[in-house]
Amino acid sequence: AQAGTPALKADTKTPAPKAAVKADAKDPIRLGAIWDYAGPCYMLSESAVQGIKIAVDEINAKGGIIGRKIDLIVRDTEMKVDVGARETKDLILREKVHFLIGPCSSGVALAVQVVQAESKVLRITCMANTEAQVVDKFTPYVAQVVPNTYMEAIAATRFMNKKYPAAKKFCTIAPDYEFGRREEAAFAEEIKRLVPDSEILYQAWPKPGEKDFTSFITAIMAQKPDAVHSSLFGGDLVAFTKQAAPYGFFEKIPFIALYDLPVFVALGNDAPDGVMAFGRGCFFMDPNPKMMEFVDKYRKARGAYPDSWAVQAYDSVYLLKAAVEKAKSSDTEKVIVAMEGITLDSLRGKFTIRPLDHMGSVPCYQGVIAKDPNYPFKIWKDVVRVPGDQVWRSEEGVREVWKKTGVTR
Amino acid sequence: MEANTTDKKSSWLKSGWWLILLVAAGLAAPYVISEFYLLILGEALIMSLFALSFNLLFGHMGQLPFGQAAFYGLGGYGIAMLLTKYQMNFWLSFVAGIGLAALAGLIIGIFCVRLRGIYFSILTLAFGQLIFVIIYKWHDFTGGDDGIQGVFPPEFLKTSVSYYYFVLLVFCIAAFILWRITHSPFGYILKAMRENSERTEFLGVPIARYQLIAFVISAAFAGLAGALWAPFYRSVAPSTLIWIKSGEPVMATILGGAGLFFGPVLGTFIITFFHAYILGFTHFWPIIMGTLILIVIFFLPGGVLGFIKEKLDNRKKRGQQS
Amino acid sequence: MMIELKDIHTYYGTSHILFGISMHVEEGESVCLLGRNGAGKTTTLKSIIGLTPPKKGNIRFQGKEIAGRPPYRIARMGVGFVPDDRRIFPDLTVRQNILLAKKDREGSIWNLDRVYSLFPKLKDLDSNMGGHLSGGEQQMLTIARTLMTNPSLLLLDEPGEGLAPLVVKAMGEQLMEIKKLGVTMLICEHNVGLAMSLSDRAYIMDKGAIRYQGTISDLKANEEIRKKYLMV
Amino acid sequence: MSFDVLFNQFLSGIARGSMLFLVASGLSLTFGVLRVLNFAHGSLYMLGAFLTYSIWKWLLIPVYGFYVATLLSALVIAGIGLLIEYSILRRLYARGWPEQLLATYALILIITDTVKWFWGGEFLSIPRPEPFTKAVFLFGFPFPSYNFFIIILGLVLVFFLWWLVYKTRLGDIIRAAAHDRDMVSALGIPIPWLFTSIFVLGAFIAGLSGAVTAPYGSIALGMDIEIIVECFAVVVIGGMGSLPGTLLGSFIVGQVYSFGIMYKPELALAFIFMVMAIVLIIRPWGIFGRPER
Amino acid sequence: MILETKKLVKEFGKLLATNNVSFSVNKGDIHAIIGPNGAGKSTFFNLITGYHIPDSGKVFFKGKEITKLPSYRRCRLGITRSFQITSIYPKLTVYESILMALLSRHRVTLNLFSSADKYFREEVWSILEDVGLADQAHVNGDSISHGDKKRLELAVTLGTKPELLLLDEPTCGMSPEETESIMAMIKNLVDKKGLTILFTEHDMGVVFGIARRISVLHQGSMIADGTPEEVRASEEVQKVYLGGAA
Ligand SMILES: Nc1ncnc2c1ncn2[C@@H]1O[C@H](COP(=O)(O)OP(=O)(O)OP(=O)(O)O)[C@@H](O)[C@H]1O
Ligand SMILES: Nc1ncnc2c1ncn2[C@@H]1O[C@H](COP(=O)(O)OP(=O)(O)OP(=O)(O)O)[C@@H](O)[C@H]1O
Ligand SMILES: [Mg+2]
Ligand SMILES: [Mg+2]
Repeated sequence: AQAGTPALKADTKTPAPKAAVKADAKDPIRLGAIWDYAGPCYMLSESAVQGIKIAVDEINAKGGIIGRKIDLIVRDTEMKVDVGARETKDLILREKVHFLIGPCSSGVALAVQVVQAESKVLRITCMANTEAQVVDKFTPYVAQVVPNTYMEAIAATRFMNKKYPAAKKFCTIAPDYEFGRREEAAFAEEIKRLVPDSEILYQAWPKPGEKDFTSFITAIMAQKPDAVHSSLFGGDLVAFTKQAAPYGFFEKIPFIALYDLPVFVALGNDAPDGVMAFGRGCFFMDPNPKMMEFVDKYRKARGAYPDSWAVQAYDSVYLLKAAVEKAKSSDTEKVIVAMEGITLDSLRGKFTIRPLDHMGSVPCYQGVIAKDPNYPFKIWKDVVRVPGDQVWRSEEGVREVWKKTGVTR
Repeated sequence: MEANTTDKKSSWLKSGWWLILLVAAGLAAPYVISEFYLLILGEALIMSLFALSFNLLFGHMGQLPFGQAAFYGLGGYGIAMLLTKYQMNFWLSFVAGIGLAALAGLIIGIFCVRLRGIYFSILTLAFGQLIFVIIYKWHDFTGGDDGIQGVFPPEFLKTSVSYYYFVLLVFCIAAFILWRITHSPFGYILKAMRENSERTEFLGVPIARYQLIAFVISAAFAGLAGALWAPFYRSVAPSTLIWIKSGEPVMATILGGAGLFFGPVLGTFIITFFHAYILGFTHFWPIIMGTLILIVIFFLPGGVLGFIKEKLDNRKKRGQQS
Repeated sequence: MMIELKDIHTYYGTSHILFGISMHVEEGESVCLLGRNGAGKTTTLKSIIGLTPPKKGNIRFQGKEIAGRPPYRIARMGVGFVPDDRRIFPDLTVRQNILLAKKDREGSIWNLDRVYSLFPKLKDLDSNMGGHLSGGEQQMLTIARTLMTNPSLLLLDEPGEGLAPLVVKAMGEQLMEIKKLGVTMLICEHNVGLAMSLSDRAYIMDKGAIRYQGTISDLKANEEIRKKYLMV
Repeated sequence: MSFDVLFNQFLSGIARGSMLFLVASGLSLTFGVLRVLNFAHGSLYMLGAFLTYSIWKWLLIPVYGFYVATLLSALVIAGIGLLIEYSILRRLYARGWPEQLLATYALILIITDTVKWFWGGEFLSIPRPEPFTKAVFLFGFPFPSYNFFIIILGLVLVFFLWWLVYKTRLGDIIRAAAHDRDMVSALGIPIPWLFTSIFVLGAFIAGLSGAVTAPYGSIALGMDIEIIVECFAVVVIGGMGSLPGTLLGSFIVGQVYSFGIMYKPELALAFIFMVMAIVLIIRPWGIFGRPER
Repeated sequence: MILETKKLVKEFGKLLATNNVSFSVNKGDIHAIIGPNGAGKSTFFNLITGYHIPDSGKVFFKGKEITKLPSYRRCRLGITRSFQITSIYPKLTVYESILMALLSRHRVTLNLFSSADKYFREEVWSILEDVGLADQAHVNGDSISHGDKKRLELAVTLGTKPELLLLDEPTCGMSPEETESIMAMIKNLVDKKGLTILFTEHDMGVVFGIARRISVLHQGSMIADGTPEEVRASEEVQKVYLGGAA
C-alpha cells in the first residue's frame, strides 16, 4: 500500500502469515468497495463490507490471488449520486483500484456506472440490483451477482401464484424508487402471463423511509384484493408489518414481501407467521455446508448472523478471484473475457455469469414465515430455491430491450 | 472614528493583484496537482458559483433562500434531459438548462418575494421540495430516483483538463458578472432592501419587482452551476435538488463570510477540499462538518474571510497610527 | 444614597461612548440629566439598567454593586426603566402589557387601577393590541408598565416625547405625585421646562462626559451654562 | 366509495395528523418564543426514538416498560435540549437568525452522526405496549388502538400548550419575549431562564413524540429528515408559531396525505406541498399566522 | 392645491381612526396637523402615502387620483415621507443612504452593470452640506446620534426630490438646539426649493413657529382648519388639545 494514502483500510483481523506477505508483497490487487453509509443503506453497506472483508482476509491468508495480495479500500457515497460519482473517480484516479464492488442504492449505482465504465474499470454489483445496470444500460464493465429486479419479481410472483392460484385481484405496495418500480413492473408482467384475467386494482408508492403506512393500509384494504405483492424491505417493511397487523391485514389478505433476516431481528415476535416471503440467500434460505461455515466465520467476526447482503458481497470477491485466476492477470479486459461464462461454486450453490449481459444465474428464494426454536427470531419454512436461469430475461428478451435503448454488442 | 474611510479605494480587497495571482494559479493548476485534485478543484469552482448565486440573495439582498438546490438541479436536469432524451446540441441544452432554472425562478419568485425573513426561507424551501417531489415522482419522464446518466460533454471537453478549463472560464465570467451586479446601482438597491425594505419602498422602489429580478438572476446562476455540474460527472439525480443540498451554499457562505463578495467562494473551497480529504479517512464526515460550522459561528462571526479582512484592516490601522 | 455611578466607561462595540461618568442620586431625590442629542444620556440609563453594561467603573444601587449584572436582576432590585423607544409588546393587549410587569414588593403602591387612573386613555384601550396603539398611547403604556414593577428608582428616558401638551401637563402632575410617594427619579428630557419642574438637581452631559452639576435654582441662575448646553 | 371506507381513511389521516402534531408543536413552540427555527427538532425526535428503544431493552420491565422508557428518554432529550440551549443557542440570540438556523442545521449533522455511531444503521422496533396491542372496531372496521393512544396524547398536548400560552402569565411573558427580550428583562423577568425552559420543553416534546413512534413503526436513520420537512409544511400552512395553526396544519396535512394516497398515490406527497403553496399564495403568513409589519 | 382628500374613512375594527376627512394642502405651504394622542394623525399620513388603503373616500395629488396607488408609485409622483420612529439604513453609510434615494429618483436602479460609485457624487455632497452631515458621510447609519438620524432621514427624503414632504413628528426627541436647526432647515427648503410640507407635531413651539396653516384632528375627525391665529382662538381646540399651551 502507498504509505499515507488516506483510506479506510481493511482492518485485517487475521493477519496473513509473515512468509506469505513477503512473497506476495509485489504489486497487490487493489479492490475498491464503494458503499452508501447513510439512511436505509447504512446497515446494508456495513454488512456487505463485512462480507467483503472476510473474503479478502481469507484469500490473503491463503496467499492472495495469482500470488498477489488484495488491498481493500472502502469509500462512502453518503447515498448521494454526486458524492458517489466523485468517490468513484477518487478510487480510480487516486487509489488506482483494479476492481470495484458496490454500491447499495440503485440510483447511486447508475451514476457510478457511467464514471467507472468511462474509465474502463470493472465493477461487481451485489446489492443494487436494478436491471438497468445489465440490461437497459449495459456496459461490459459490470457483472451482477444479485438476482436483478426482474428475476426476483418473476420468481416471487410464480411462488405466490402457486400458493394462491385463485387470486385474480391484486394490489401492490413498493418503495417509490428505481428498485420498487422495476419489481412491480415485472410483477405486473408476470401475473398477466400466469393469470390472464387478473387485474391490478391499486398500486401504492410510499417514499423510501416512510414511517406511517396506516393510510396505505386502509386504502389497500378498501380495495378488497385477493393478494398483495410488495417489494417493501428493511425498516419500511418493519413499520408496515406492525401497522398492518392490528387491522387483521395478514389474516385477511395473502401477502408477499422481502422478509429477510434484519426484518426478522427487528420484528421479533411481531413477524406474522404464515406470510410469504422472498429473499436473496441467507443461511435459513440455503443452509448448505459452505454457507453454514461462513455463518460461523461471520459470527466470530461480528457477533451476529450474516444477512443476504454479506453473503452476496462475499461471493463477489470470490467471483473476482476466479476470473483473475482464469485470466492469470489483473488486466480488466482479460478479466472480463475470463469472467464471461465462468461458473462459481458460491455460498448459494453454483451459478454462471451469462456472457451476453454479465448477469449471474444466481438463485432466488421464497418461503413462508415460521418460528424456529433454534433461533431468537423467526425464519422461513417450505423454502423454494429458483435458479436464476429459470427466471431471467431470455437472451432475445435482453436484445429486444437493447434495441430500444441503443445498446450494441 | 473612521480614519481610513477616504482610502477605502486602496483597501486590500480591491487592490486586485491577488485576483490576478489566483487566476494564474487556476490556469497553472493542471500542471501542478494530480488529476483527482483537479477534479475536486473543478467541483469547488462549480459549487462556488452555486454559493455565489445564493449569496446574491443572502449577503446582498438580505433574504435567505433555502431552495436554491431546486434551481441548481433544474439546470442539471435541463441539460441532461435535452441532451439524452432529445439528443439536442450540447450548447443549446446548456443554455436551455439555465433558462429552465431562470424560468422556474420567475414563477416561484413571484410568490416568494412577498415574504421576508424566515418566512421567505421556508417558502423557498417548500417550493424547492415541490420541485424535488415532482422530479422524483415523475418516474416516466425524469427517471425518478435513477436520475439521468450519460450526460456527455462534446468530445473536446471530455478530458478532465479540458473540462476543468471550461469550468474555470465559465466561473471567471460568471463571477465577474455577479461582481459587477453587486456594485451596480441595482446591487445598491438590493443592499438598501436588505437594510430597510420599508424605507426603500418609500424611495420609490418597487421592492417586490426588484427582489424578483434578483431572484431570477440568482436562479439562473444556480442553474448555470447545475448545468456545469451534470456533464462533469455525466449524470444527475434527484438528490441534487433535495433540501439538504440547499443547505450547502448556506454553510459555505456563512463559513466563508457572507459580507464579502468572495466569502462564499472561500467557504466552498474549504468545505469541498476538506470533504474530499476527510472522506478518505472516515465516513463520519457530517459530525466533523457540524462541529466546524459551530466553531466558525462562535469564533469567526464574520466568516473566515471576514476574520482575515478584519485582522488585515486592524494591522493596517495600527500601521497608520504608529 | 440611592444610586451612585463612579467613573463608568461604556462602549457600543468598539466605539467609546461614555467617558468616566460619575454621578449620584439621593433617596427620594429627583434628578434630571440634560444635554444635546447624542450626549450619552440614554446610554447612561442603559448602563444602569444593564442593557449596555459598562466596561469599566462601578455602579452602586442602595450600596450594592450592580455593574455587570443582567438587567432582570437589576430590575428586580427595584430599578424601573422607561425607554425612549417605547418597546411595547405588540402581541399583548394593553392590560397584558401592564400586568406582565407586575411585581409586588413591600410598600407596593402601583396596581392596575392606579395606573389606569393615571392614564385614563389606557383604560379605554384596555383590550387593544399593544402594536396598534398610536405613538403617544404607546408612550403612556410604557410608563404605566414600568410603574407596575413598583420601582424605588425610576429611570425615565424622555417621558414627554410624542405626548400632546395636555397629556404632558397631566403627566408632569402625576410624576410629581409619584415623587411625593418617595420614588427616586432620574429623568432625561429635552423639554427643559418639564424636566426642571420635576427635579431637585440637574446634571448636564455633553460628548459622553458630565459638564455641569448643580441644583435647579443654581442652573436657573447660571445663564452661561444654559446657553452653552441647553440653548435656553 | 362506501361511508365506512371513507371514514376509515379519514381516521388514518387523523392518526397521521396527530403524529405530525406531536412533533410540529414542539417546533412551533420554540419558534414562537425563541424565534429560532430549530432544524434539529427532527433529530431530537429521532434520538428520542432510539433512546426509548435502548432504555426499553435495558429495563426489561415486562408490560409497562415502554411507558417508563418513554418518560425517561423524553427526560434525557430534555436534558440534551438543556445542553444545546445552554452551550450553543444562548450565545446566538444576539446574532441574526441565519446563524441560529445554521447552528441547528449543524446540530442535525452532529446528532445524526452520533446516532449512527451509537446504534449503527440497524432499524429497530418495539412491540406495541399494553393495552394498545389490539384493534378496536368502529362501524365494523378495525382501527388500531395504538393510534387512539397517539390521538389522545396529541389532544392532551394541545390542551396543555394552549393553556400554557394563552391562559397563564408565563404565556404572556412568552409572547412578550418573542418580540423584545431586552425589554422583558428590563422589567425584571429572567429571560435566560425562560428561554432555556421553553427550549427544554420543546426538546421534551420532541423526545416524547420520538418515543411514541417507536412502537408505531420502525426506528431508523433518516426518520428525522423524513419528518422535519413535513413538519415545516404543517407549521407553514397553519402559520408559524401559532398553536391553533399547528393543530389545523397537522389536520390538513394528515387528511391531504391520507386521501391523496387513496386517490392518486403517486402524487400524495406532492399534494402536501401543493396545498402548502396554495395556502401561502392566498395567505403568505399561513392560515393563523400574522404578517410581520 | 397640491393635495386633496375627499371624505377619507379608515376603520380599525370598531375604531374609526379617520372619519370623513376632507381637506387640502396648498402648494408651497407649511401645513401642520395637530391633535391629541390617538387622534388619527399618523393614520391619516399613512393613507396619503399608501401605507394603508382607505375604506372609502379619495386622495388626489396634483389633481390626479392616487387613492389606491402603491407607495413607490406615489413616491415617484413626488410624495415622500419620514417616519415617526426614525427609519434609516443601519449598516449603510450616510453617503450611501443618500445615494440610494438619488439612484431611485433618477431611475438608474435597473442598471445592472455599471459601477454605482460613479453616480451623482456632487448631488450627494450638496445634500450632505444642506443638512449638515458632510463630516459624517462615511459613518454607518446606526452609529450616529438620534438627532443626526433625524437629519439623515430628512436628507434621504430630500434625495427623492419630493414636491410634497410629509413629516411625522420631525422634532420628536430633539433637543431645543436641534429643534431650532431642523425648523430652520424646513423653512429653508420651502423657501428655496419650493417644497410643500405637511407635518404633525406635539411641540407647539414648532407648530406655531413655522406652520402657515394648521388642521386639527380629534378622534378621527377634522375639527378645525385655518391659520395659526384662527386655530389658537378656537375654543374647542384649546379644550381637547392645547390646554393653554399655545
Ligand atoms: N446602537 C448604537 N451603536 C453605536 N453607537 C450608538 C448606538 N446607540 C447610540 N450610539 C451613539 O452613542 C452616542 C450617545 O447616544 P445616546 O443615545 O446615549 O445619546 P442621548 O444623549 O440619549 O441622545 P438623544 O437625546 O438624541 O436621545 C451617540 O453618539 C450615538 O451615536
Ligand atoms: N393597525 C391598527 N389597528 C387597530 N387600531 C389602530 C391601528 N393603527 C392605529 N390604531 C388606532 O387608531 C388610533 C389613531 O392612531 P394614530 O397612530 O393615527 O394616532 P396619532 O394621531 O398619530 O397619535 P400620536 O400623536 O400619539 O402619534 C389610535 O387610537 C390607535 O390605537
Ligand atoms: Mg436618548
Ligand atoms: Mg402618530
